[in-house]
Amino acid sequence: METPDQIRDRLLSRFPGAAVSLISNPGPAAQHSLLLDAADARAIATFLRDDPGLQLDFCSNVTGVDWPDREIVETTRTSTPDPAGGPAKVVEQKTKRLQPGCLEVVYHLYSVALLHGPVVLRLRTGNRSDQVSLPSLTPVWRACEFQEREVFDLFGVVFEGHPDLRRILMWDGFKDHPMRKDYVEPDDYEWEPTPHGDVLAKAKRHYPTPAPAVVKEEPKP
Amino acid sequence: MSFSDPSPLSAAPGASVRAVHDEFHGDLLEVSMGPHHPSTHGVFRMMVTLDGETVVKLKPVFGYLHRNHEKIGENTSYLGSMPYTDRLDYLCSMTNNWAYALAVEKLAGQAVPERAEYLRVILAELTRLLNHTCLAGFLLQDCGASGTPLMYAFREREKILDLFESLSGSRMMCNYQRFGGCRVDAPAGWLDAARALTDGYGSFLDEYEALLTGNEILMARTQGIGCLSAKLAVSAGVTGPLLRAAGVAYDLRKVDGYGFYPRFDFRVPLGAHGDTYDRYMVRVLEMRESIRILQQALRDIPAGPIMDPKAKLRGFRPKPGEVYSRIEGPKGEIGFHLISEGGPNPYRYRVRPPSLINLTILEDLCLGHSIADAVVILGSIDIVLGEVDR
Amino acid sequence: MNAVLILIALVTVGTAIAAMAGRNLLHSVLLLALAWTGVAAFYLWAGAEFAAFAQVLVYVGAISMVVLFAVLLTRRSRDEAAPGPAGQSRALSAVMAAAAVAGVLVGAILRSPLAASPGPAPAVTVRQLGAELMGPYAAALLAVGVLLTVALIGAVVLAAGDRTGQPEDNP
Amino acid sequence: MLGSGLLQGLAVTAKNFVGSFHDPKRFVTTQYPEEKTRLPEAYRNFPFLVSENAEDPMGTLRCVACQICEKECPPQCIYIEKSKDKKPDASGKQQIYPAVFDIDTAVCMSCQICVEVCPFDAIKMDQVFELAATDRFTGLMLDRHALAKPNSYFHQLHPTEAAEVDDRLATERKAAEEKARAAAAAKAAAAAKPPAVPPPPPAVVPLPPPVPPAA
Amino acid sequence: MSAAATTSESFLERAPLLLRDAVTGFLPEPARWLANSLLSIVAVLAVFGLLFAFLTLAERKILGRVQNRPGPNRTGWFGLLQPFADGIKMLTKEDIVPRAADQLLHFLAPVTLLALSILTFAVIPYGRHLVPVELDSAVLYFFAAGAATELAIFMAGWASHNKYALLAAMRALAQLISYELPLLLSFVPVVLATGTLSTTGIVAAQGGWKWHLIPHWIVFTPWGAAGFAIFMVSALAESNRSPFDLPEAESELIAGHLTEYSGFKYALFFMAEYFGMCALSGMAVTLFLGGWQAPLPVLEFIPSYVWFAGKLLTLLLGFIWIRATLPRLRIDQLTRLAWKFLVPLALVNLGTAAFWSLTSAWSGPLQLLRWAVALVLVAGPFLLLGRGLTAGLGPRTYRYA
Repeated sequence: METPDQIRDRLLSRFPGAAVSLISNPGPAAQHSLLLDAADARAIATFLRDDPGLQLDFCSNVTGVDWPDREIVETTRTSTPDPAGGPAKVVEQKTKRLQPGCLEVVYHLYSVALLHGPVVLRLRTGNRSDQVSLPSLTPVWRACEFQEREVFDLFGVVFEGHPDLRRILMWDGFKDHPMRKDYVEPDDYEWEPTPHGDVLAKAKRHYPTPAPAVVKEEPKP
Repeated sequence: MSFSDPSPLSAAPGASVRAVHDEFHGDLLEVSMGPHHPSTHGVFRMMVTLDGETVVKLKPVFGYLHRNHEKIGENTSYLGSMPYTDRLDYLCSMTNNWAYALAVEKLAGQAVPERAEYLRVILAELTRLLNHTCLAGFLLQDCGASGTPLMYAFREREKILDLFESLSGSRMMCNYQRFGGCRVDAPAGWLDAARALTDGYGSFLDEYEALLTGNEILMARTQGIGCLSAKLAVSAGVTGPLLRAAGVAYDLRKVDGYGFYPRFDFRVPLGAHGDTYDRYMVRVLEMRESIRILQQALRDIPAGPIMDPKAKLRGFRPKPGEVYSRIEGPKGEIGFHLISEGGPNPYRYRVRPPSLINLTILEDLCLGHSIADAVVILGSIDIVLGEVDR
Repeated sequence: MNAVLILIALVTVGTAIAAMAGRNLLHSVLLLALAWTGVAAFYLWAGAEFAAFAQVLVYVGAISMVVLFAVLLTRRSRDEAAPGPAGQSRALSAVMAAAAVAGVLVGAILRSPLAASPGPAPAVTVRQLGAELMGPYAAALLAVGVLLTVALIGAVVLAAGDRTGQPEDNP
Repeated sequence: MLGSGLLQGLAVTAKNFVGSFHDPKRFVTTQYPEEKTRLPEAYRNFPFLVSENAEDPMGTLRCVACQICEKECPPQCIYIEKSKDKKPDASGKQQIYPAVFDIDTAVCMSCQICVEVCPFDAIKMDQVFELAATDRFTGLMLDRHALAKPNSYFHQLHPTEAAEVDDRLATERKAAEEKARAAAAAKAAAAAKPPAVPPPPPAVVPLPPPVPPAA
Repeated sequence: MSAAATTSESFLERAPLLLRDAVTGFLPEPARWLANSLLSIVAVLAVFGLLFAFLTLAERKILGRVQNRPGPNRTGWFGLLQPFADGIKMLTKEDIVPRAADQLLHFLAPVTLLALSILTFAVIPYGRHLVPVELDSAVLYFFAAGAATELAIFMAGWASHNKYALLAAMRALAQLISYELPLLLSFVPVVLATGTLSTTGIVAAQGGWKWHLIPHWIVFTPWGAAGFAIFMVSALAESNRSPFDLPEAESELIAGHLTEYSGFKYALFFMAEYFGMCALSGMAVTLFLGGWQAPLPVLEFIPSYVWFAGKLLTLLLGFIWIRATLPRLRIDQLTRLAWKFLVPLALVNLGTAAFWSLTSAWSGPLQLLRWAVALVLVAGPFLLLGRGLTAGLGPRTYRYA
């Protein structure tokens, strides 16, 4: 099978205007992925499916990843040589930078015809609040139907062109997207017999006075 | 839900839904099958629209058993997610364990000792036997046999569960695999017991097939029902016995060759029609192949350690990276997608549930068939709600 | 004996009237079945065992099922009441049909020797009945048979004609 | 021929019907409350705390309230409060002990991870399975008195594992004693040193501050 | 219970009559007739009520043993008190009527069903002297009463105001219409051969033995065997038993027409199903298996009603055995089986029976020819139609990757 950068090069030559970049995976698995931009995603996906050299006809896995806004602290060291000829003076300068978050959808593609894979595709939304639309790849691989619904349900990515984009695991009236990192679970505490940690905090909030009867340590005869 | 928008993807016959009211035919009947229906295998629900008894529209409804497994996985340590994988497909906890352990091992670049690999193959094939046996029983139960095939299936299943119990301490929630090996070694006599079970399983299958495979009623109920084309199967991401019943030779044990599967001699049975009968028979034949693998594995299993000595139980923090790893579970391709940021918990923990994705084609298979067939088709897809809803 | 007859007659006529007057179509059908049973009871009272049981078997056992099927398959909504009074032409044809049936019945009654003494009913065995049907009345039996066959084929053609154009069941 | 498959099936059921009267392989039912199947040694259900001495279970718990199990427990069913003081353990060493050690068996999924992560072999898996209680909250919440079981009980349940654990503990203790003896000898050699402080509790993770009881 | 006992019969044979006379003998004539009739009703209800109770137990035990488990064994010795425990449970359960249900029909359905199935017991000859009602056209009466039972099932399904129940009602109707015909056609040859519609007459016609060995039961003729098979298959369907239990198909329609029934009404349905099964088996015994006749002359010392009971129980065992084994048919396959297989077979069988009775004078080598022709007439259509029915179905071979 072609390596991901070969595929990227081929894609760039086939789709001149498209932005395809390689995202390398530092782990031992070394499953590098291709980041596509939303505009060309479906055309590229169709190409990958139908290209005789790749024939990625099987979309195994579709999933979302939430990357919240992240404050990145960069430390830059500037060393100014001491004119007196002593050791260089090192000045550490910390700059804070806000890396904007996004929602990412990852597709793992394999080829049943040629028995190779995986080719990993990534799509990223503009941000996590209002630009959350991505093209649906369900018309290319039917396997995405339920999985994209799940990503929509749990992450809040809106797939344009999906035939039946409804919530799948949560109920229809549910508001939030539980798999987002900043999801706050609803305050629906029921008293549990092991109040400690978070549960204890909730227990105190819900049962201010008197607190629920915790099993007291009674020395047994 | 309106009736005028059938899923544009459904290419099955009968996909066009006529108007609800029709002067000559009377009403379409909308039946909500589930979540408390006896044959939806748990809390699955199908919104079925019937024309007489013919299914003209079928929408699966999920989520009654949803507990956000993936969120739990992201808030639990790598090790702590292992017992939760038991509860995905609670018939196949051993393969779930293996799939997860394999993913983490790939993420952290760990090796597994030889004996542990053999044990994993043995346990995975026993799980396959267990799952397919149960499926055959449930399928026949859905066909209306009054419990007899199911009880026979469960009788044999108990024997496998006994093996699991004496090895891992629990019948269904095994929690047995660890990153870099297995938790405990097989106790004395366990391998002999497994050999005895394997050798006796063939005769059970013979009897089971005598009971049902040649049965005219079963054939009438399953042959030609719910045909799945190879093209749709691949496109819809259908995996496992369903895919092979549709005639696609795609078995991850052969394709990926994970574990020690390349060392074993076994064949992959393929169906020609993709109907319910093929799905049933492919599983029966797979069981016979599993017996062959088990016999080889139990013959060849070496002595030695079962745990990578470098493996860490506490304070396990893989380096940043990402992995998608999959194995051939009894129900299809079960995969885990993990992203590590270097912390004790995975940053992203995703399960690729074969049961859920195999349900994509449920409507296509059921359209145009009667409601009785829909139940049997659902049974032949083989779902476990713990995995569908997660 | 007459008390029994009056009772049977009351039940039969009463259920028939109720079946006609009822607004619930399903109840009407079931009442109709009861009326047929009443007729059978009358046959039984008259000593015609065979006719009575055949009446139940055919009417209660089969015809009522067919009527139920028709009712269930053609109604639009299960809670909808029976159709209201129809137009003029429909009423006219109904009256004409009723008049024709009544004419035949009255003619038959008038011609039968009702005045004869109500002596003991002749003991008719099944064998005799069969012989009669296959002998003097064979032509009538055949005619009825042909009529029913034609009706059956007509029904099949009607039902099958609707099927054309629809996809056949998947093999 | 039509019906041959049906007859074959009928023959199988007849065989099973007859077989259920004489063949124990076919008739596998156990009449549960009267008969019980023998549990395999590996069988696990709910954890218990190992104490060295059956007479004084609270005084001889192996647990030192290090709270690793509480942290690692996937469903978070363990609740530990460290003691403020120290008490001598079975070997007479001064140790912190769990003032509160609760396990909510309604939440516990018997996954055995607490056992695996415990560095002191203080928590082991029990084999109880008849824990039905009429009250969900109190009946299934086991405190340390209910959880403490003597080491002999552990031997009874898991003889192989218990023997291993005892061996390991004995060697560790011996090694510690030898080390202590060597240290004492060294101390004697350097007699001018001040008296040794008691060794710190062998906690391996930084301990979180104790949580006050909810009541 | 009419026929006078001859003195040559054993005491046991006459025991029921003697018992009856002991109870009602002192009464004057019209009252005695009434008392005798009431006594028959009570006797039939008591015997079949108990049979129902223990049949449910037997079914569960046998089903259990077939499935390699003991079945109910906790209530009483070997679980013998289980039916009574079940009965008490059923009686004390709440009777739930859905608010949207048709209250009247919902109540009437189980009552009608049970009444109709009890009516069918009236004409079965249970022994030499044990016929509750002698009717000239008893067989017709039997099927007339039986035919109306599905009407009650329909009432139950429709009145429940439940979609599953409604589907079950439709299925019940289709099933009845389909299987009424083969059921009726399968016994016509018996009537043809015996020349009577009276059950006692039919049993009497099957008396005697050929060479003191082979009884003259109708099932021992080629057409009789075929008719018996058709009758039993249709009887399975008529009594809604597996593999034809479509109206209450658990895996599809929850419990079909019984979905909205609970408590005692449910028990009534249950009872009616078993009564129907017993009645149809009893009729099968009467029509084809020689009724109360003993199979061998030397066995005649055993009272006739014991023989009847033995044959009845054997057939019921067959019902249970089939239930333990077979999966369910689909509704279209069910009707296809009736119209394309059983009805033609029954019609051909009528011809075979006619041939058989026309050639009754044949003897010697002609007798062999008679058997050969009849067997061909029975087996030929069976094989041909069976092939048509299973066209396209069959075991398959599989390839390996």
